[in-house]
Amino acid sequence: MNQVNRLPRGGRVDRSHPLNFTFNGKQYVGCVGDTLASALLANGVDVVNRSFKYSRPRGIVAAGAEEPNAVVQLGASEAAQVPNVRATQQALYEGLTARSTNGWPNVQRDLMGMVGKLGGTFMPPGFYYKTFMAPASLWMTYEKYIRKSAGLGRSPTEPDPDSYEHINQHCDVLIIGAGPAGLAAAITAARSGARVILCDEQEEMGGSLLDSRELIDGAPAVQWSDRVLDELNAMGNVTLLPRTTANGYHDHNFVTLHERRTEHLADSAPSFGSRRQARSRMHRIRAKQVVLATGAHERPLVYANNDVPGNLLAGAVSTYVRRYGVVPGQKLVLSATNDHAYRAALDWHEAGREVVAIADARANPKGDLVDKAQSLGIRIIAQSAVIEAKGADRVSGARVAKIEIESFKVVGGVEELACDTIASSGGYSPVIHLSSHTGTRPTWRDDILGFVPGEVKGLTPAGGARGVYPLGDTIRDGAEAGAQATQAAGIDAGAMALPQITARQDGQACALYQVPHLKPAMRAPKQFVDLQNDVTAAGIELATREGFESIEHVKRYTAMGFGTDQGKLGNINGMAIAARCLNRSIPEVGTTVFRPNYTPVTFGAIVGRHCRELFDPERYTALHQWHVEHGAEFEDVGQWKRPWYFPRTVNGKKETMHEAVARECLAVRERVGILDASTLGKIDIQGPDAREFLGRVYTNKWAKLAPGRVRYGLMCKDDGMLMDDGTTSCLGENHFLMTTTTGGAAGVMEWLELWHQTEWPELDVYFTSVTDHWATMTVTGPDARKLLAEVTDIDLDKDQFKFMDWREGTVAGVPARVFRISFTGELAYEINVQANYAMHVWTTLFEHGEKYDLTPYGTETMHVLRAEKGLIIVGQDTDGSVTPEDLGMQWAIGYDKPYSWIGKRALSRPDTRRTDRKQFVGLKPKDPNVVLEEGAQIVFDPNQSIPMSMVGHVTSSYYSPTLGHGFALAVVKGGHERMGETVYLPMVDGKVHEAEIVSPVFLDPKGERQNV
Amino acid sequence: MSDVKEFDTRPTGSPSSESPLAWSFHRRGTPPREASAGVTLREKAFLGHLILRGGAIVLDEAVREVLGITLPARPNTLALDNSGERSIQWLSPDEWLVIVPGGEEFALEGRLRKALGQAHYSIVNVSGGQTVLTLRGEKAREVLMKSTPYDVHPQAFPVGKGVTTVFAKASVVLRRPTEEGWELVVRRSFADYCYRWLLDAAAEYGVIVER
Amino acid sequence: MQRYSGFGLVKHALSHHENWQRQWRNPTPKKEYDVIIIGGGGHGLATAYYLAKEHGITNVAVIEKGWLGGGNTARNTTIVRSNYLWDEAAALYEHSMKLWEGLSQDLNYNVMFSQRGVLNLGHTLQDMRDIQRRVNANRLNGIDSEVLDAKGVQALVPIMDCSKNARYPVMGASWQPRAGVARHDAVAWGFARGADARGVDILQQTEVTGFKILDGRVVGVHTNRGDIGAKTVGCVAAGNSGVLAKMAGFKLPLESHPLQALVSEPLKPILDTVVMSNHVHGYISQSDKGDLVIGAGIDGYLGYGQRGSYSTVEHTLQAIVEMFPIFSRVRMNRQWGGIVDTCPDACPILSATPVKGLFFNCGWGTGGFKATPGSGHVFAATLAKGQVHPLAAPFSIDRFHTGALVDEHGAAGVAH
Amino acid sequence: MFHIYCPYCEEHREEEEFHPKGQAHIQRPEDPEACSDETWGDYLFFRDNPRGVHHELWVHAVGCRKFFNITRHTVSYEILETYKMGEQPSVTAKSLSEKDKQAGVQAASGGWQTVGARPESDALNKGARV
Repeated sequence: MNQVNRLPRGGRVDRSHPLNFTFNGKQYVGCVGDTLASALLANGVDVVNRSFKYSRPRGIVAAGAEEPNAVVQLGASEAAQVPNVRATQQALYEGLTARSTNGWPNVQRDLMGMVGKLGGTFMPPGFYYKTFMAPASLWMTYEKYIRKSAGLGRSPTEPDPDSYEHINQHCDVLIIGAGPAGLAAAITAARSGARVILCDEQEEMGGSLLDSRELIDGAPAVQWSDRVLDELNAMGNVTLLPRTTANGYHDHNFVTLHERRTEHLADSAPSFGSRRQARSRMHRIRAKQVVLATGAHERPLVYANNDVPGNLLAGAVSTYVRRYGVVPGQKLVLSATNDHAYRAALDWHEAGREVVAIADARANPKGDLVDKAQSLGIRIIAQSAVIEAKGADRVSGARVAKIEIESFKVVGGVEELACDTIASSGGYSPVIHLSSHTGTRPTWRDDILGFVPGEVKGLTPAGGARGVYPLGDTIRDGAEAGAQATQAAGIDAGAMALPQITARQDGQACALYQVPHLKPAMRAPKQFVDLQNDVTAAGIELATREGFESIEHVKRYTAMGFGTDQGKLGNINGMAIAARCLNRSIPEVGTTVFRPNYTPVTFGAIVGRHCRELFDPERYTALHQWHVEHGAEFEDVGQWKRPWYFPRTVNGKKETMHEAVARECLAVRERVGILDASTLGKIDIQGPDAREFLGRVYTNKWAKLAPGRVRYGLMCKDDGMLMDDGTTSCLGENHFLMTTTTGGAAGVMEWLELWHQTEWPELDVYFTSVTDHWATMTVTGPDARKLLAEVTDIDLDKDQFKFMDWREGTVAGVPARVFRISFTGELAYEINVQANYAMHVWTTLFEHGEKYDLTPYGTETMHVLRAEKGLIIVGQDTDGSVTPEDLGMQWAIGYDKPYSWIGKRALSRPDTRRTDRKQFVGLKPKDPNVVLEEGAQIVFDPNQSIPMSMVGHVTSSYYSPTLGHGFALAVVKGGHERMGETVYLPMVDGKVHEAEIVSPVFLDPKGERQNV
Repeated sequence: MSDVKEFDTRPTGSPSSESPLAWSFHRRGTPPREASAGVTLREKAFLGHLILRGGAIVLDEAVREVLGITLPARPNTLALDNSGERSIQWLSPDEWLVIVPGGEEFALEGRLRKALGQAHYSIVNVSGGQTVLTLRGEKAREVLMKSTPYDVHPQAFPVGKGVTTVFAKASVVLRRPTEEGWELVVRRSFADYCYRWLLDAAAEYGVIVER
Repeated sequence: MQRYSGFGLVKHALSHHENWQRQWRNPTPKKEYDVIIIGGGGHGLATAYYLAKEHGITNVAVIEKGWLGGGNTARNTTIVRSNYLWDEAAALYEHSMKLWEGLSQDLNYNVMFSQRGVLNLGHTLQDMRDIQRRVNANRLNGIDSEVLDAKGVQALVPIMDCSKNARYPVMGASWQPRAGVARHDAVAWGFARGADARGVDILQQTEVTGFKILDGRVVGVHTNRGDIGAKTVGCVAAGNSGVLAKMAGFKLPLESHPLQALVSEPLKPILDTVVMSNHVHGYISQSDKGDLVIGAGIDGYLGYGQRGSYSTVEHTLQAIVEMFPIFSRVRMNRQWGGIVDTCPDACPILSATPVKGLFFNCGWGTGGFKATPGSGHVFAATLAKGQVHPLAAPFSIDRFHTGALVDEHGAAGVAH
Repeated sequence: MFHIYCPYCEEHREEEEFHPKGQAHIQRPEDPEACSDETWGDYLFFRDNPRGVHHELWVHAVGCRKFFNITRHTVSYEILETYKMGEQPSVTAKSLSEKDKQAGVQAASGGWQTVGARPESDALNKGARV
């Protein structure tokens, strides 16, 4: 085993199960229980990446979600690529393949690094706002090169082989974080019988207990956590979710948890036969109460060259040694402001490696851990700090000096200590990201030198997340929070018997963020605040000097906190530096605002199952199978799949749409065609006031429509604009069947309910959607009656069953309502049967229809046929700015109805009274072979210069095989008074079409064909 | 209420009929049968579905008289007759869904109308417009959790409950008539989508589709 | 004003960047100004800049309750385009587009206006009709705009799924090559620096608490830093316009809604153009830093909380992955929300009000960022002359009483 | 993501089941033909838009399909009450605390109702121009 930094024993890794992995093309071995980061450190890999702006070599700094540098490209195959994976959070698995995201030609020998070295000095924050402006024409060229250096990892270029899913969960208490506070909260809540969910972002639950030096009930702390977890695991009311990050805290205690179900196993989710697993799962949690037990992140100190590989967080050092059995170096210098950080030196020492010195910023450090270090003979240099790291690809030394925090000065001589590792700790920041997602501002506390969560309804912070750090206090705080949350969820909770913990005596920490250097920040070697975005202390100082005084401005000007780590390490340090520069306190400079996500989440996980063929429902009619089997091309209308046209294959050649539509049109005009019209919305309306209600929602009159009759109606909004149209049939004196447009069905149904429930509750009427119950087929054409007569018992005599009548009877032995209405201008029967029998009726019609050459047609032909008759399609010929009067449909407006129906009043506003409104007309192109472009704009004067004065546009345009020429429907300013005038349509190819304004009814203006 | 046109949409003969899932079965078939599937799915096709609208007090009397079931007046509840074949489900304060064995619905509508007389109400036959899917098995609840934001935990969703809620991007009536099984009342045009969704969501547990 | 240039950058590097000057002052409010502009976002600062530059009115205060450019200017998806349907809107946005094209040089501040083109996709036959209608109108209005078919779209964006397998296959698109994106913060900062240099006082952390109105005429404002007088007051407060109108005693036809956006982690360049789809509802571009910048929809409820519903984010990413299946494994870094003031006709209000001397510029909905220079330019002229600029005339509040809406919703179609 | 109590279903449901429908308590002018263009325009388009306490109309679209009212804080998004059609809110401008008033919390004053004339949220989305 070539793991130079792996200890022979200790930690929670399994050395008997080695795992092979590849990093930057080189093979390495780690073991089960490793993260990619711990395995890289075990193998002595120092440089894991190059920085974004200056291309400086970077190593691993942290051991968790706060890691800014070790961001890698994961995946062995192209489709399995994942960009920007944090090595500290990626479990090692056999065959794992990763690369650095930056570095050319490679991360060790990086040519861009030269740019950083030479150009770095010309690239202060905001430099691009100050240059690349001349000449203006070159900006896009400059930008091309700027973009070349963009980004960390790369997107895969092949579709994702994996699937993802959501799962909705409800619970009484959600506990976020399974460290000491979270475990105590969970066990307290769980024992009460509450529905509990406990989640933790790490591979293993236990949090800080996993690398703790302390004893609980006289045994190593981790044994306590194992015990608690065993108990929780056995309880039916508890859901444990390891590898699950709470990413977003939304209103009313809605929390999203991202569970990485397979990312620790392989590049792609394994499947067992046909049983596929989702790669990850998004838990959408509605919790009555939330306990926030997310702990705290350690802050590094900001000193010169603090980005050279070998600079680590003190706590990370402890984690690597104690949890992973890895010592990431030989000789350590620790720079600290607090006692807790001393653990790093003690752990290092106990691992058998040399602790060169501890530079403690406090004048007089004391406490149990300090004593312990002293007793081990570790050199402690008080009132001092590491002011600069030496080394290029790895730390080679630390410059330590006596400093004065108040005056922000180096006050003593500089001692250079040879070492390969510098650990630093500037204190701890509670992890309050989630609590601020809902907009609650955190509060600064001077005593703990950190922000704690503001008050959020339904959320109880506990332990480190609210600045409670000593282990015993943390467990007590967690237990109390658990009990409090359980009570608040309405369940009685007992108190938990607290374990025995010997309280450790810690000295008071001191407030140090940026470490002073011999030179002022602007001239000192770079002191990094945000490692991922290469933001330095000098950069922040410059921003404040240029007038960026709020922390929001500083962040935006320097890009601090905008990386994939969202400033978990750097933000507080940055604020402290800005505060010092502006001579203000930290809370005066601003507060930190966090947004979801806590850590980045795969798009796929957020999308879940709602992709590919489940992206959006496909709605089918009862006849869909027939359409598919008869070669239909489909059109998307809302969510419906409607047959668009039915191309035939003649002599091995498939018809074009144009050919198919011409054939279908002529079939209807000359013989008989059939359309599946099932998608039209249908609403059953019953009640003594049904008629009155119709009179109020439609523009036209309904008072006298007799049972057995059908009428066409227009529906407006109260602004007078057309919103829907359709026919409504009187089934009985108090019983109507309304039809709506396909896309308008749900909207109209809600519209009727809205008015009934909010404005006219006194009207006795009920609405029920029957869209899906009835299948509708339109048989239309001169032979329609003959065909239908063969299969129905209804008397089709033209005087008995007139145009705009409906009758009931059977069709093909199936009870049917038949409506004699026409959207084609031909004799037409709309047959409604219960959808379960639709296929039988349809195929029976075809059996009988063969002799009439019964032709199925789709929406395209329907559009041509109705347009020849000047019949509108709402949404195509209208657009929400068209009134019934604009359409010339005054015949369908009941001006003298007693009730001021919806839309009426609006028709008398100044703008709706204008006579030059755009009005609905027909257009006949002067050249009969021209089919105008739908959407073509219309002008009166083709010779004007641009911008032209446009007077309308083409709404529908087709070639009519019946008329033998192209024709169009359009809206034209004052069009109703301009019949016979010529208008012009200037097209993109420079052609200007001429057309004559005509009536929109091109065929059979007297309606004789449909009345036969 | 009078002056309403009653109409039996079920033929007296026996022409072929197709349930809302016919196309799905035709296109995709059913998954291969597995020994130990976590979920079993079945369509209860061709039942009689009626939507009743009106005041609870008015309807209750008629429903009890005609069906022998007390109208569930409490929100989100479901009442069944002793055989379990006939049910009434609360949909809204003035709306209920009655499901009966196929073929009973028209006669039932007539009897209800007779019992209701001149009161203001509406009865609408929607039998062709929806279908019932049943979901059983130890993983049925997890499949539902993947599909609906409604809380399907037994504490929150006891037997006898039924709700209209979101199912993926469709809406369904989700109900729990018995301890073991769940029912989804699905609109015809969305049935294929719901079927595909269920198969996909249940894939990791293994799924049996009973025909 | 310290001039910025590449040469200057080198010079400053030699002095360790210690001699850069403030980009704007932090002045104490005067008792009286000629013009007060309420709202220190992009539009307000642009108004102040053009007042000073074009009209010589420099005794101007911009009053901002937070930090300049901290509202929607800092929260949008930075898309700039002018391919609007209706003549009135197109004229206004094209006016803005022309100003964008020289803005970095005019301000001596690189706002990184990147004309990488915008695609508006069509997925249905009606989408394509609407696209043709809009493109034809654009063309005759002198706006660069063309219709592409699915092949043309695929050629521009090879990584998009333009196949028939999509749930709503791409049928084509409109394409405006001059459209693009800009660096949003820089726009506010550039205008602020330019205005400040010409004498405008930018008063940050100053909140207007009321209006001083005498005989129906505005004479000043109350603020948390004392009363400030002015005979002309322009309100450019986006989502907070309704709040201010209420203080002045009238209502506006506005609703303030949450509008969300999100970004991925930074990626190596993969998407060169801006892609927008109204039908599957998502839009996306890639920033110069490498983030995929993605716009989500408006939430239907009122919200001043700068956040919206998670389901909106879900739907947006579904749309993005539907269009770009290869982004499934890319990760979302951050989401946030702005407050957009929406008008019933999806067009802005640039108008006089019932109070003399008090003008409102608001209601930009989701279209505000792209209009920034044009809106400021036109509003500055309005405030300078005391009467509404011709390009702004169609956008008066009166239209909601006469019915003369400029209905940009209309272009979307409502039914089939 | 709101958790909304439906006063008809008598339980909390997820936001996905509901649609917001604009400001509540607005009545259509009683005699539209007699009212001025200004009054009609106010009714169609002008809204309170308060930063603070708002009364709004929602529909339980995927549920009981009933319309009902919510009193909600438009900054904190806290739902203060829900009540049926025809009922009056208990949390109003009058019931605001002094502290709230000083903090500039506004309350909807009622006025014209928006029955439908206001573009619905999806229309807003459709036309979203960014």
